[in-house]
Amino acid sequence: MKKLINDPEQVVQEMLSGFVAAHPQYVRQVQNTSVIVRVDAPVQGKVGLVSGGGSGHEPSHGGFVGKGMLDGAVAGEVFTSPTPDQVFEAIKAVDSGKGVLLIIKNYTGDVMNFEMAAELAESEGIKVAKVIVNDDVAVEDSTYTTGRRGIAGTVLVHKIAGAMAEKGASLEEVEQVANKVIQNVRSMGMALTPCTVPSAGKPGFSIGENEMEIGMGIHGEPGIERTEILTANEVAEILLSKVLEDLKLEESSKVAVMVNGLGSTPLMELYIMNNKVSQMLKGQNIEIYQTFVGEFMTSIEMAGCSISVLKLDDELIELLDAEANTPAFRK
Amino acid sequence: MKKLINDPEQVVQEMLSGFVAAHPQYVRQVQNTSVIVRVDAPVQGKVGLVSGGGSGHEPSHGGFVGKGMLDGAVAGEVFTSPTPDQVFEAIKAVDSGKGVLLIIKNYTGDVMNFEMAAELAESEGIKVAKVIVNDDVAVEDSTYTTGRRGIAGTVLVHKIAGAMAEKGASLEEVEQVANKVIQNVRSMGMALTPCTVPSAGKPGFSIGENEMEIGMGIHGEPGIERTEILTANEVAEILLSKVLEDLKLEESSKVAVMVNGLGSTPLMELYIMNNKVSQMLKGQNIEIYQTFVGEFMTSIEMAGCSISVLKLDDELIELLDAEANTPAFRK
Amino acid sequence: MEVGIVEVKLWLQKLNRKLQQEKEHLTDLDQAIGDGDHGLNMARGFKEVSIKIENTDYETIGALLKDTGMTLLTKVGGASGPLYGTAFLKAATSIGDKSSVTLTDLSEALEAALEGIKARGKANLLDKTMIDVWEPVILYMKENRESIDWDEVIRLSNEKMEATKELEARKGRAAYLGKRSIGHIDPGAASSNYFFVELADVLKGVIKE
Amino acid sequence: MEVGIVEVKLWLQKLNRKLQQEKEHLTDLDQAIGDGDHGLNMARGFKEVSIKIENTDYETIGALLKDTGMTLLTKVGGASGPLYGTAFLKAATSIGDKSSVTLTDLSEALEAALEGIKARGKANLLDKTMIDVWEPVILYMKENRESIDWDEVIRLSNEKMEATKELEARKGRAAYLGKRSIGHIDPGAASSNYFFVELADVLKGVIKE
Ligand SMILES: Nc1ncnc2c1ncn2[C@@H]1O[C@H](COP(=O)(O)OP(=O)(O)O)[C@@H](O)[C@H]1O
Ligand SMILES: Nc1ncnc2c1ncn2[C@@H]1O[C@H](COP(=O)(O)OP(=O)(O)O)[C@@H](O)[C@H]1O
Ligand SMILES: [Mg+2]
Ligand SMILES: [Mg+2]
Ligand SMILES: [Mg+2]
Ligand SMILES: [Mg+2]
Repeated sequence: MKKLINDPEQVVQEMLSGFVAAHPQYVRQVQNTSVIVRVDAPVQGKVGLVSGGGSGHEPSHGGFVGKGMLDGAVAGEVFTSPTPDQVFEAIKAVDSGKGVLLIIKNYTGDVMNFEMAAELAESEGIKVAKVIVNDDVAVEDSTYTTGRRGIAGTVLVHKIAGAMAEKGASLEEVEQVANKVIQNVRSMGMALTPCTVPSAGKPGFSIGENEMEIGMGIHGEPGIERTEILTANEVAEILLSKVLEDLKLEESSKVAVMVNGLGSTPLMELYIMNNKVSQMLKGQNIEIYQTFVGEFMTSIEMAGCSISVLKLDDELIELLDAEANTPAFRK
Repeated sequence: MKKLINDPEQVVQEMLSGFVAAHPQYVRQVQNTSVIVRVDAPVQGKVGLVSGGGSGHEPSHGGFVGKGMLDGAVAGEVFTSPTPDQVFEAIKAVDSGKGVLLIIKNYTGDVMNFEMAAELAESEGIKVAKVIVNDDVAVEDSTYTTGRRGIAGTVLVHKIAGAMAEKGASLEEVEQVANKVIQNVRSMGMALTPCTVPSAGKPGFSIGENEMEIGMGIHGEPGIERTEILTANEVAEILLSKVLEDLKLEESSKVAVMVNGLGSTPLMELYIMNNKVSQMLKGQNIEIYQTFVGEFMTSIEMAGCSISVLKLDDELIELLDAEANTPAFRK
Repeated sequence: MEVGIVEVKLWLQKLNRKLQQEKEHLTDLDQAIGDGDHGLNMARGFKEVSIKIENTDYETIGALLKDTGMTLLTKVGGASGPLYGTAFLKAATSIGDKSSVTLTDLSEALEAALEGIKARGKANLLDKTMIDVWEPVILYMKENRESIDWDEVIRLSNEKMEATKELEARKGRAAYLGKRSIGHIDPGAASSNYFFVELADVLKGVIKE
Repeated sequence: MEVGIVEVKLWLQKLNRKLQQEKEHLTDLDQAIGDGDHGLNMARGFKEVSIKIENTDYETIGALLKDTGMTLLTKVGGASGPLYGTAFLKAATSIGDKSSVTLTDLSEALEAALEGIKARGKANLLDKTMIDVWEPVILYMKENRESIDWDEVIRLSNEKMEATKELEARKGRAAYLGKRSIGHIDPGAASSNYFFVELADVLKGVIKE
């Protein structure tokens, strides 16, 4: 395991300290927690937004704390959802009395821990709503199972719900627009290499020298298919087709596109992917309103990427365009 | 070689197309060149700033084209400095009559190709000045040799000279402040793994499973020392000490800090590095005015990082704080 | 026979030791069909439990189990944290301020724990989760109350854990794998097996006395 | 004897073939003490030269060498692009609109090329660069003008290339290595060796005729 760390057990706390030291103009850490909040939290007259999950997805989620996006982010151990008490600390730190929206990715652990925190908060009289992001079309959506996973599309939920909250909207309105994003965003990822959880000390799975995994989850959960190495164009085609199939866009729909790197895929390759993605969308007469290329929701040092498409309407466009000022996302 | 590419010979052109497709609000590509310019270039009444170098350092340099930073960026083949005709195209595309500053990293190839372009431009009556960035303290500075390399500190030259140009300063003034940054910025890097130039198809060098290279250059040029794997704290201490030794700061100096990832080092680890860096600076009574953590000057998918420190004065602070709006850097 | 605070503590300490020993095994199971942290999660949580209960004198079993539950809830995270945490909290409430319990009390407490797990996780038998060990073992205990054969508990628990191998996961992270989850033991079923085996082991001793 | 456009073209085509063949070898040399692209750079540049000159009829050697220089300048990049580019451009100017040249003309053109390399790169003999091949070879040619022994050129060029192995680099990317550059042949010296060996090979044939 080749990592720039000190002690596998301390990576989350040291990361949070280094993060707050780097961005004191944006964020502070709630004492004795693994909670990052806006430096001016709780913001009066504003619904608070709390997201979070296991660490290892940086800049998610702390990187999106700031004006126009999140009020608080809770960091669990690497790839392990945070505990209810930590989420509860975040809720308390960001609630200005207008209520708090929890943005949860659809993993059993995340859902249960955030739900328990919501119960704790409600029992103390804090209004809490929650939305569950499940954008990953690599997994079948079914009511009999856990359903689809939440991946990079979550960042667009942060952005748009954050803009809505910043406008002074009510908890119900913020929840509603967050759900609208969730209904209109789809993603799918793939991986070329595995990643290593520091305290595990070895890769979470293995992929042959000439293989890639299509549909890979952001914790290294296996995907749909193990294939030989394909070209960037072929990969883009597989991922985007599956996303579009599920999204069912009409011609001349407007969309936002996110090409997200999983940790060790160079920007160069993400732009090569975007080259094909943008060509395909143009070919289908879909208008690309905005494109995001970079690392937003990573899997430690996994090589690979995901593609997300969000169908826009006028309301979503206005909120997407609104100011955001966070360590990892500025508009 | 596991890469999301189509054809090793086409990576630069496909990357540029994907880049322009992603950021049409910021940049355009000069037709039939590998030159990226501001969408509104040439900006009237403003000195033009051109930087560039081999590709593989993304987001450098195209990512920094936009308001408050560069007017143009020239992309060479991977790790190979661009040719004079391409640099000349960039100069022509950004010159508004007020002259053009070339920001060159101190590599023989870059210096010669940019110099030849400057000669071409001057012969056509365009005023050109050039500055040479040589912030890498891993290499000894000597007039008998090539001297120090230019690495991540270059991004701070872009930022500050860009802000100066945006204010309407003359070519001489922009050149002067760029040189001031160069005189006050020092960097040093290290690597855990090598990287693979796509058309070479194999790693540029090898590092044992239990080794790291201190002082690594951004093209995989060897550094000062091959050591066993050290902790993040030890690495931060080695890099920062060497940087500070060379920079000779007085107590209560103000500095900007950049912790730069080389391509596959997760943000988590960069923040763990920054944790130690900020502790050390605070311990020495040095005021951290601003910290940048992320990927600014990469080496394809190399694992590792560099640390840069820029000594600030009031002028540099004002320029550092000025607005910048580019695909990879916003303020 | 009655089970006292000493025995419950002994059980929890033995369970902790087992989980520390089997950390890598559980993580390997989770790497196959999950995200490879179940061993780390359980080991982290029970290490904290062990420290906590070692340094505290308890007057009631309820208080001991409540501390255990709260520690797991706040230190584990993931799916297993809320599930095991809830289980211990429900058991604590069921037992209340008794300082020793009958096997009937214990069996009822475990039933309450299972109800808690099911309410929290909304999974059912044969979804390939820890429930596939819990439910049959608790059914056996319920039906045999004062005449529980602890060796049978161990056998049953092991068998049910092994049986998760053939199931297709419908809940938890392994569900993303669909049919590809078949052929692997569920990691939560494996940790639950240690839970019951260590319990049986301690209670076998008590009964003999 | 005179050297015409056909021979110069033949030389450039042979040099191109050699560089394509040795692409990996040059890249390996550059990986040891540079950034591992010298073979790629030279192969890319001379492939373009080969295509360009194959499809163009030249009336003068000056025009042929100018096209070669411009192609290298605009297709190679790195350190070697401006250096080889400048070399061919200077040689082109030196020869001007002659359609065939004497060995004296040729030797003077190569001297001009070397001057161009030195002016552009500001390196000197023993800095461990291509100059360590160019300078001694051109000195030999200058001193022997009409009686050049082409086998001696080949021998000398090879010897001087090999000799760069023992030098510590002071210019170019290898200079960053300091003493660690010792023990490796300079990649630019190696490509320059092909330059002279292929030239000698062609001219040996011409002379025999
Ligand atoms: N809904 C559920 N109900 C009951 N048990 C569950 C449920 N979801 C997951 N589990 C159990 O949790 C185990 C995984 O725990 P762990 O790896 O610690 O959490 P995570 O899946 O969040 O990484 C699974 O093996 C399974 O037995
Ligand atoms: N200043 C210089 N003068 C003469 N030759 C030089 C100089 N700098 C570098 N070279 C030559 O260029 C070669 C490297 O070329 P190449 O690898 O193509 O460029 P780069 O170093 O930019 O990657 C070196 O081996 C050396 O022979
Ligand atoms: Mg987990
Ligand atoms: Mg090069
Ligand atoms: Mg798990
Ligand atoms: Mg080179």
